[in-house]
Amino acid sequence: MIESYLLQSSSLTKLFNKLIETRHIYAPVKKGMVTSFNRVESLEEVAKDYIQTTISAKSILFLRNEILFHYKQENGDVKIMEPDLQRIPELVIWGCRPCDAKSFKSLHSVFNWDYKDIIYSSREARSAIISFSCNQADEYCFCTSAGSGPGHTEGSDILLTKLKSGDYLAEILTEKGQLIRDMIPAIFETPSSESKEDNLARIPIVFDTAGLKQKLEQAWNSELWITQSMRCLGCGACAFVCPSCSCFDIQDEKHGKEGVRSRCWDSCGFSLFTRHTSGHNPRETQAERWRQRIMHKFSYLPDQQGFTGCTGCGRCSRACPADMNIREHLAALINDSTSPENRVA
Amino acid sequence: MDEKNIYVPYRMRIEKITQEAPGVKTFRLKFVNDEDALSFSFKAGQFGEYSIFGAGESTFCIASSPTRKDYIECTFRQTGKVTSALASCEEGNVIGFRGPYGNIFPLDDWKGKNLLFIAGGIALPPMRCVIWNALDRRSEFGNITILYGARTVSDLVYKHELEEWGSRNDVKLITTVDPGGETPDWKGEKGFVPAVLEKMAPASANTIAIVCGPPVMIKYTFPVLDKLGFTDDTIYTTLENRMKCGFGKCGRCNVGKVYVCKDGPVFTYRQLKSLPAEY
Amino acid sequence: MARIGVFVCHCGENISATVECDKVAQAAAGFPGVVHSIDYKYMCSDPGQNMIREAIREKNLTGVVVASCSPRMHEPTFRQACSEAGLNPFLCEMANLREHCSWVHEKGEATTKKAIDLVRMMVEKVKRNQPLYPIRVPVTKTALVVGGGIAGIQAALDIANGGNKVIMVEREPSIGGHMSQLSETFPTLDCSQCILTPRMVEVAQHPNITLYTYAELIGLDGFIGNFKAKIRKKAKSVDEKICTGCALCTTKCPQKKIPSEFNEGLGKRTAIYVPFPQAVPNKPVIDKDHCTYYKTGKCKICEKVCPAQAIRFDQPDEIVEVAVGAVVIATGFTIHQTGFFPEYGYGRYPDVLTGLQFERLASASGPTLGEIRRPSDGKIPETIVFISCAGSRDPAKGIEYCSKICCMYIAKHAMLYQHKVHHGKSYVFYMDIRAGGKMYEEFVRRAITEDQVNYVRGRVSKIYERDGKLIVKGVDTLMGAEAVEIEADMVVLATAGIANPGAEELAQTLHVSYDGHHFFSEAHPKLRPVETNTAGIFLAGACQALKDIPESVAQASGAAGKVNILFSKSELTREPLIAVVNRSAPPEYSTCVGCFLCQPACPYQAIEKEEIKDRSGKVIKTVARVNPGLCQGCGTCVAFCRSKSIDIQGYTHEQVLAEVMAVLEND
Amino acid sequence: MENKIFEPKIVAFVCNWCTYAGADLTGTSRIKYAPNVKIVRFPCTGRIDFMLLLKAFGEGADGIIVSGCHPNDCHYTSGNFHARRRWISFRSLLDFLGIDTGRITFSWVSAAEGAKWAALVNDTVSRIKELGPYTDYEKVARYYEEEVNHE
Amino acid sequence: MNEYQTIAAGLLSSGTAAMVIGYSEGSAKRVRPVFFTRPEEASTLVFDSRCVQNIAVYLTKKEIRTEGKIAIIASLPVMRSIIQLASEHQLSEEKIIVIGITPSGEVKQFNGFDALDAYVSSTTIEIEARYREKIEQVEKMTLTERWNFWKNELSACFKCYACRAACPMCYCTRCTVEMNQPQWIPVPSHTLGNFEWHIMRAMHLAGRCVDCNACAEACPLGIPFNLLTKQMILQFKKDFGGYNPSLKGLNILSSYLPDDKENFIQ
Repeated sequence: MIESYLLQSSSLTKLFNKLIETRHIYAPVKKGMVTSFNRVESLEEVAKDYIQTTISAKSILFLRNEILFHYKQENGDVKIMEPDLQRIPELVIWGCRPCDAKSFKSLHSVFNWDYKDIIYSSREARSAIISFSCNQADEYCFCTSAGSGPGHTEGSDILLTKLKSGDYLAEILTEKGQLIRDMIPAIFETPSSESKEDNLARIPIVFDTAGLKQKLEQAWNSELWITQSMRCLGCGACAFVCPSCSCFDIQDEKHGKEGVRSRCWDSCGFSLFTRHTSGHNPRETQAERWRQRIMHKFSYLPDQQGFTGCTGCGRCSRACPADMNIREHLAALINDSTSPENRVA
Repeated sequence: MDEKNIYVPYRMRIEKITQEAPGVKTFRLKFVNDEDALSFSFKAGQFGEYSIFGAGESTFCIASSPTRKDYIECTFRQTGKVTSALASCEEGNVIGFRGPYGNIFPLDDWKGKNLLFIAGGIALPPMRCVIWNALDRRSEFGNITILYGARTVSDLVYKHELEEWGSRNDVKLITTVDPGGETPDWKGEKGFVPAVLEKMAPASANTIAIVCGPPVMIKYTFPVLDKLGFTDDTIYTTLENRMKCGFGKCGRCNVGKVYVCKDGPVFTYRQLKSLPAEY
Repeated sequence: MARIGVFVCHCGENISATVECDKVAQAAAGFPGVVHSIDYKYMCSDPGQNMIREAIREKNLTGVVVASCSPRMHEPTFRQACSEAGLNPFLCEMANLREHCSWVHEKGEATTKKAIDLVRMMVEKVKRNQPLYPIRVPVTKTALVVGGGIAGIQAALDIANGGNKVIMVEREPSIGGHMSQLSETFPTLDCSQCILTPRMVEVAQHPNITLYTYAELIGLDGFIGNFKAKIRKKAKSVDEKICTGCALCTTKCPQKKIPSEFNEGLGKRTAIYVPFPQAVPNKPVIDKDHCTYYKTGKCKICEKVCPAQAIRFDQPDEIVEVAVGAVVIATGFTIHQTGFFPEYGYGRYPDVLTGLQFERLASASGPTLGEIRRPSDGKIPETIVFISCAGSRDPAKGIEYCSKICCMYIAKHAMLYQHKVHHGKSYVFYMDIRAGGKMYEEFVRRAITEDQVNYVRGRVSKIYERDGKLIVKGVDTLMGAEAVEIEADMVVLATAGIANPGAEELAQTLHVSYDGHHFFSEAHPKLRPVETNTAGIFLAGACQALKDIPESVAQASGAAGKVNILFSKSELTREPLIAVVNRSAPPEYSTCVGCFLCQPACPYQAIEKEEIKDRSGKVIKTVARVNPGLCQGCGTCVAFCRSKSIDIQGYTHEQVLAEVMAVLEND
Repeated sequence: MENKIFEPKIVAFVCNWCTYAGADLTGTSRIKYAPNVKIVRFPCTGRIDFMLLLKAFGEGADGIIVSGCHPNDCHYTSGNFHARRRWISFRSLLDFLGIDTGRITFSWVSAAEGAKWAALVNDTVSRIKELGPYTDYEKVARYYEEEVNHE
Repeated sequence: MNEYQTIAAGLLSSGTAAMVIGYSEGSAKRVRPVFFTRPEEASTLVFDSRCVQNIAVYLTKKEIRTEGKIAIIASLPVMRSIIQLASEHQLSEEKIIVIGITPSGEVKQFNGFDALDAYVSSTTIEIEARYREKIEQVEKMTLTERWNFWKNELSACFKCYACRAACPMCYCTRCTVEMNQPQWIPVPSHTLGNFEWHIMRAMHLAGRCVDCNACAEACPLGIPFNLLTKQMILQFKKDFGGYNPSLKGLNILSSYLPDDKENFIQ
């Protein structure tokens, strides 16, 4: 149901100003070397020149710390106060890259798989995603090898592609997108004939997605897990900047008789992630944890949900303090010949 | 409202606390809300998230039988933050419970078969649920044999129930303690569970073996069962990986592609063999 | 599961006058975990204590909070009461409602609220208390006495007479110390050796005392009740078992010009020698540094003359290790070597002497057989000057403290001189006369009035020689700072007493602390004057600070008393409020990573290294361990440990944090 | 609510041997002081973990007193010397972070200084009253209360 | 091959070392740590101003264990870290060969810790001018400005613990932040917990931090928490005469002087 329009460069402000009348807008803001999604009040605040934000757009829907409920102990009982999801404002994620937008698909399915997480879903339902295609990329980007691309539409409600003229090609992709168009229909003009593809960054395909899952499964006993992860420091930077990583911890905090139970980001790279209180740890070494990270994204999720948990944004590689490069390591694993035998039958 | 916040637990009142063994307690829990009690049901093998408001959640199985409708029971050993907080609770306190989660022991598939329960230490609770369930439906099954071992006599849990099972003539109960763990008046076996199992050599024909225990016990029990002629499909066990959510989202309990919280915790030996050793 | 009882005391009206005790008890009843809460007029009375005991039994309490006076007052009382009812005494805590609340605040809502907060705090604490049990440490009932002077001798005899074993280590060939060098003693002027030598002999003959002379302590490990001492017995080159002590060897030894240490260089001795005739043991040793045979490989005259054939030139040093339960340090003092007062001409003028040299001159066993004669020409001095504070109380050149004994021995010296040289004139230059002590002031007075000693208040600026006389230039401040010049035949300096050389090293060997002057530090300057900060190590005599004989003996007896108390039981029980490094299951074993930065922070050297080994004995991990015998429970290591692997019983992380949270809780 | 007089919440971390005993003496001497301060007893100032000070602010304390034996008087010889170094460094770190060290009173109060303890408490209370509630920290500590949805 | 490459290759081919840890070219003009056992790989070693990750961190990792010795390419901060770790009993002399590269580019091989200690002791930790200026700037702010500055910076922290992971001195197997009985520091990354975490980190590095800056380099969010440790280094210089990693001498916070100066204790 893609509808294409032309959006003049001057109309961008109009669109923004229209939206902010009724919605909270989160957009990339640059501070020093770091660009992150912050609540903005005007288009001027929004970063102009960024390949990718440091933290992904997931932080807006899947909060770093999400309060699941409050509680209060009284008269020998406990009163539980659930967050009022109706109070979540309507919001717009502005300036998302296609890879981030695509990752919402994976978050959506994890949070709705079997048990529906209404906290995530409520935020998702109240948000519209206005993405911008990429006209530049860096050497960490590998979306084209991860089933996404610089002009990929999946996950966005509206995708804007900047044309050479300075105007934008606006693709309305969903009902939410249409709703936004209808808020200010005048600026959505008939598109020119300029090709979208010509205005997109060229990102070479480094490996073949097809068969990736199977090849990784074959590499289960590979030496590469060890050699690649030797320099891994075991921090959570990769997972926390990742747009698809959704693992979390549940924690209580209490002051006196009142407290909250909240959900906060966690990372499979932490050595304590799977450690039992007995001291036993099913994934004792960093190599096993590194394998978990890769397998989860490229084997387990495809099995369960039908798509990978990686959109090739390259953030983890950029953020890694020890230069673990996922693109490079995946390519090596695919071409690995160190372990012919296949543990997972 | 069909959409509810899946993280919000039921409030449960501790009705009864039993000290099972040093550091091990059993709670009998009743729903604070009667409606919750009515809508709640579970099957043998399932688990839940028990929580202390202020300390957090901890995962263990439901140890009572689904045939006992008005309460659930759990048995835990005090090890970490939450279990310590639980251990300091008194009767009448309110705690949280989410569940039931996970798959089940396919009791219905076992109709007409002999059941051999093999448990070690604190791993009797997940089995107790099935045992009582089977005992409550006693006529549907053949011989029921329970082999239970612990390090010392005082580490044996459910002592009163062991007595009850031992006195029934439709159950064969063998208890054992590790060498050196016996008291002077100990009447049971002495020796590790696999060795005792090998000695008693139960028949494998038409028999389901359910094995729960510490990793070492499991490791040495499977080969014995194998030798006794049990096929991989007739051996069941449960896994206990660290969990937070209980419903396949938090991402830590998986063994390879299998989520213990959703695909487990009950696995056959055949399934287990196909998994990497991430448990 | 927590079942806490709260007992609020009115303390007559001491608490209830400003705190509404019933309200406190009511509020406490509502705290989670509190199953019993009452208030009563006097909790510490018999009925009050009974209420606690009954509640513990009836309600099966797991913890008790008594909200009354300061725990420094009645904690033992209430813990005892709990214990009698079968509750571990460490599961009882007190909320200080009296000293910290009712007595210091006006009556009012705020005061009652504070009382409630204090109770809540202790309830939260006691919930996290663990039963604790006194620590039992076995005690080796043997004491090590280091130093064989009068303090060491006294301590050894007292301990030995108390029925315990003693090992005495003395560096010199004979015990006796400085006291054996003295002529007479103040204020009685009785003969020093006459009172000392019988005690020396008693030491040697005592069945409970093992004496190692010519020996040094070189190592001490372990802790109270369980020390291991390493002693080096220097080779005496004489087989003590065979030697009869006939001393023939000492008369034949060709090396006869060695300055005698015993006589402070005023006499000579041989290379094989007995320090003095009454030495204990009275058997010679060979001084290897001066022996012709050791120096040149030839001589062996002593060997030839020894009728018992006891000479052993090849005798090695011997190291013995002994297990002891307590240590008494009695290593004494030394005198400040001269030279730092060049203007007094010590060393330049042979007739300028130290006080200790004068003692030898005045001693009947000394080089002059007790006659006061000038070392230079053997003449009897007609005029003699004594200078006090030669080095003491002089921060600029000497030491800042008062050597304490000089005022008295100078008076004694002057008296002895006057008694021996009736026509002689004696002068004493002094700053102050410090004669605090029984019969001391009277003694000094006697010197001035009866023996006509001339006391001049002032300092001596210079001593120089003129025409065979020592010219002493000084001032008399009582005469308006008038210059005084005395032509003296002999000058005696009351040289400052200082710590022994090597005291610092010994302190480090023993792990005891020492002050800036290298005197060993007592555990508390007032209340624990004979103990060191290291449990089981005690102090006697001048090694702690300069003191005279009666004080040394008193302290030695005090130390001996402490040792005998320690040895009165075969096990030592200690309060279990000590630090503990956590231990957990493999593969962690402990969260301690073994950085040992806690080690230097411990004032008691209680932190040890423990190697955790696998079954084959391979070291897997080295972690810290707190020695329960040494730990005094200050908790400095606890606050210092980054991984919070150390905790202190009674003030655990869980407990103190719970207290902080509880005290700030909003209602 | 607004016209209610601000009564600061102050926690005191004191050692058992000097300041706790000193505060006992204040009591036996019946010297009155403000009831805002509540004492948490430690064996020694050396035991006082810097984290406890942070936790106290985090739990809503408006002020803190830390007090122990005078230098050279420590029951354990050197615990207070170690504590002093820790405070010197910790205090400067807090100041650098913009945490108000004016809300923390450090002091030496001996077992004989009952009057000093009373004066110290009163000084601290009046100083904190002037400073007002520590809302800066409170806001950060009670971050979630903004979202509390009672009923 | 250049000098350090030759030394590294030599150590491996002679069997003196079983593994070399150093830096090689990484992705996007970055360098990355490398671990190799074959002499021919020595030619991939690089060393230049990009080598800011402190690779001494790997010496205490259980994943990096070899039977033989490990040779490590060490910048001055790495050398300091090795001495500091050794003084904290975390490294054994028999396992480590240091191929030191001094700030002036001189290659120095150290086979024992004593020589390394002597070299490290001959240098002093100096805070770079740009950081000193930044610190002064913060110090000049009013209390409220400082609080707001740090609140703003620290609230961004999402507690990935890259700072901790990158720090050689953070080798505890159980960090206090992971202690949950009691829970000293909240797990969620809210501002209060972030303050507590960063204060604790700075305090735990007090007197131990070698000022390598690896923590700040590792932070994906560019939070300037390194100013905390740097400020403490400056403060320690003022208050206690400073410190230098050393096998002798005591840690600043586990020692004291009876006459330590302060002016705030009443």
